[in-house]
Amino acid sequence: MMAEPDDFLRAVEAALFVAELPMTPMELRMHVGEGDLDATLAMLTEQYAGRGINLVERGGRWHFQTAPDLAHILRREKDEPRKLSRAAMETLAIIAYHEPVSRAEIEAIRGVQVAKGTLDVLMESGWVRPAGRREVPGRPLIYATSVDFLTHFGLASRRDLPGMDDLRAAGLLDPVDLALEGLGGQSVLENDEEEA
Amino acid sequence: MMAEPDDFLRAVEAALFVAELPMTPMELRMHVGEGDLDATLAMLTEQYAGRGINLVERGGRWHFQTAPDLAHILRREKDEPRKLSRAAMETLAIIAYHEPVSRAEIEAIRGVQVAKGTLDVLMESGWVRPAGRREVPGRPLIYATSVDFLTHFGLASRRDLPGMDDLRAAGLLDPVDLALEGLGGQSVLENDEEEA
Amino acid sequence: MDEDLFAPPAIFAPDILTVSFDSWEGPLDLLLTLARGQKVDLREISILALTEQYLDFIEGARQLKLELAADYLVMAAWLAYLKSSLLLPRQEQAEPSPEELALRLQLRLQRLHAMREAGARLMARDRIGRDVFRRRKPEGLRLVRKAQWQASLYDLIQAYGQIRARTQPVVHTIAVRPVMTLDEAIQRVGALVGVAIEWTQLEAFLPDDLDPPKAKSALASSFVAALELARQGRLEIQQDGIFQPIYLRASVPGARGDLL
Repeated sequence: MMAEPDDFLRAVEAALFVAELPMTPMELRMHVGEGDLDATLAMLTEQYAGRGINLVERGGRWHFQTAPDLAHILRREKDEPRKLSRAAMETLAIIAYHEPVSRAEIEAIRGVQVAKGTLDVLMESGWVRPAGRREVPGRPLIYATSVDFLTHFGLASRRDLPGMDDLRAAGLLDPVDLALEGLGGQSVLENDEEEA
Repeated sequence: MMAEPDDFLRAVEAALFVAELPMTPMELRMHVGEGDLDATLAMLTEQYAGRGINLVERGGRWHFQTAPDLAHILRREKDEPRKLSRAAMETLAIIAYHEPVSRAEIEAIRGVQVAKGTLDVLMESGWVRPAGRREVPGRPLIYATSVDFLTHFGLASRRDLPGMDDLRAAGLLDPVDLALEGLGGQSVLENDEEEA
Repeated sequence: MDEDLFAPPAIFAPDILTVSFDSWEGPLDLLLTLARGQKVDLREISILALTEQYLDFIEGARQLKLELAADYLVMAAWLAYLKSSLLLPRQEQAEPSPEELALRLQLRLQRLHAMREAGARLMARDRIGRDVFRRRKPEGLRLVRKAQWQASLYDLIQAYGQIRARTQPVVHTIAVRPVMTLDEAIQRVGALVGVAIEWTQLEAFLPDDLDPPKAKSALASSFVAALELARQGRLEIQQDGIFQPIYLRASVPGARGDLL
């Protein structure tokens, strides 16, 4: 490794190594004291890049984890995370890409009711959390993803959600009504006529 | 860190990182497969020397651990203001008014047993100190207050503690029958005389 | 494994309708599966063709007497209406236009499809515990809280007061109440009435400067003493009416009874 890591870097490295949970810079600072934490975290990230262990940031919290390509040698049978149902996966994706979102809004996209257990499973996993109420009649609960969601799926932030920019640019995250306005009532019959 | 760690080294590094217990080379090999394990362990040891995390061998088993000089950051002390429990407060009061007293004597005055933890807390607070043993059968430890006690409570000496008359005037003896005044005042007085 | 999750069920062609409708999560899901069967971008999808496919599919299911949930039939009815509207000459179309309804359906299918793909991509990421691992037994950072005990002098003396209040044996002392005994009163009234020739009010026989409680007791005792002395013939009592002042005087020998 590089010569002579300074004591502050060594302290940050050790603290992250023993930490039970990913740590915010503020939590880290409670243990390691004064120093240029941002620069140190950046330096550690760089030093560990390409190694068997990597330092990563997820939702503002930092942790060491093994490199993804080594999964096959490290995975144990009991490690397999619980498989989500298709409904749960879709619901999770809708919450993540649209958050905060109400149950009715999820149902509008999926075309079916959200089964009782689906949101429960997602909340129990710690990936989804209630995020207040929407100030519309009925004040429905709205849901959002958690920091644990980002950590679990390896996302530094919601901006890193796969395809987020493309989906937004294509208007696919807008409600149908809004998209319809944008299209100005353009006909789809053209397609059918062409085909006929 | 050093450029381009090879995949075998990365695998050993990651396997040791996630391991629940220190690993023998044989256990390691079950995960990482073929390769020059001895040389790799030696290289990792060298790469991590001087960092916040070190690779160490103990009795033929390998594991990562934080550098010994960083132990202090893993266990950080934080002062936390706490209120004394009622039992501790009462015990402290009895020691202050009657010192030196044995635990049995405190119990006789309180009319309730004194848990061992209560005296421990008072000693930890620095307000109470052991003051030798009483020369009676069993030679019980006796307790007295400390200089810290006087400092903390803003007393020049124990004589500044309000006497029974003061307590009564302040309503602190309610709802005791007035007939008690003689008894209470007397016992405090005896003590004060002893001390003098 | 995750990649296959959103592939259409292999049995969507109407001629091999051995399908259970449990395979779909409602009509929109079925429509999306059929739409993807068109193998074109969803933006290019022919809603008319899709409608035909769906209606054929439902018809096939009904011929096989498969149990169909109501919402599949509602969708079928709606699509049948949409189809006929789309085929009508344009001027006869109602509001909202069938084109708009078709476009809405297309947009919904696009959105559902986008979220389905997003979900699959999310699941395929390097996930903790499956693809990347944290330490299984981290030692943990400990924050040892050192108690900074707090207590005020008031707390201390209050505690002591409470102990004394709680633990001292309770002794009941009956206070000596300030009274004038009957014997005292007889002596006093007897002595004083000897010099009283004229009628004198009972209160005059009481000592001065008594506390109110003792004064009451003295009055009562003196009255009873007066009765006793009258019985002995040593004094006379006179009262003009109920609650009127009571007068005493030494008895005049021989005159006894004249005044009563």
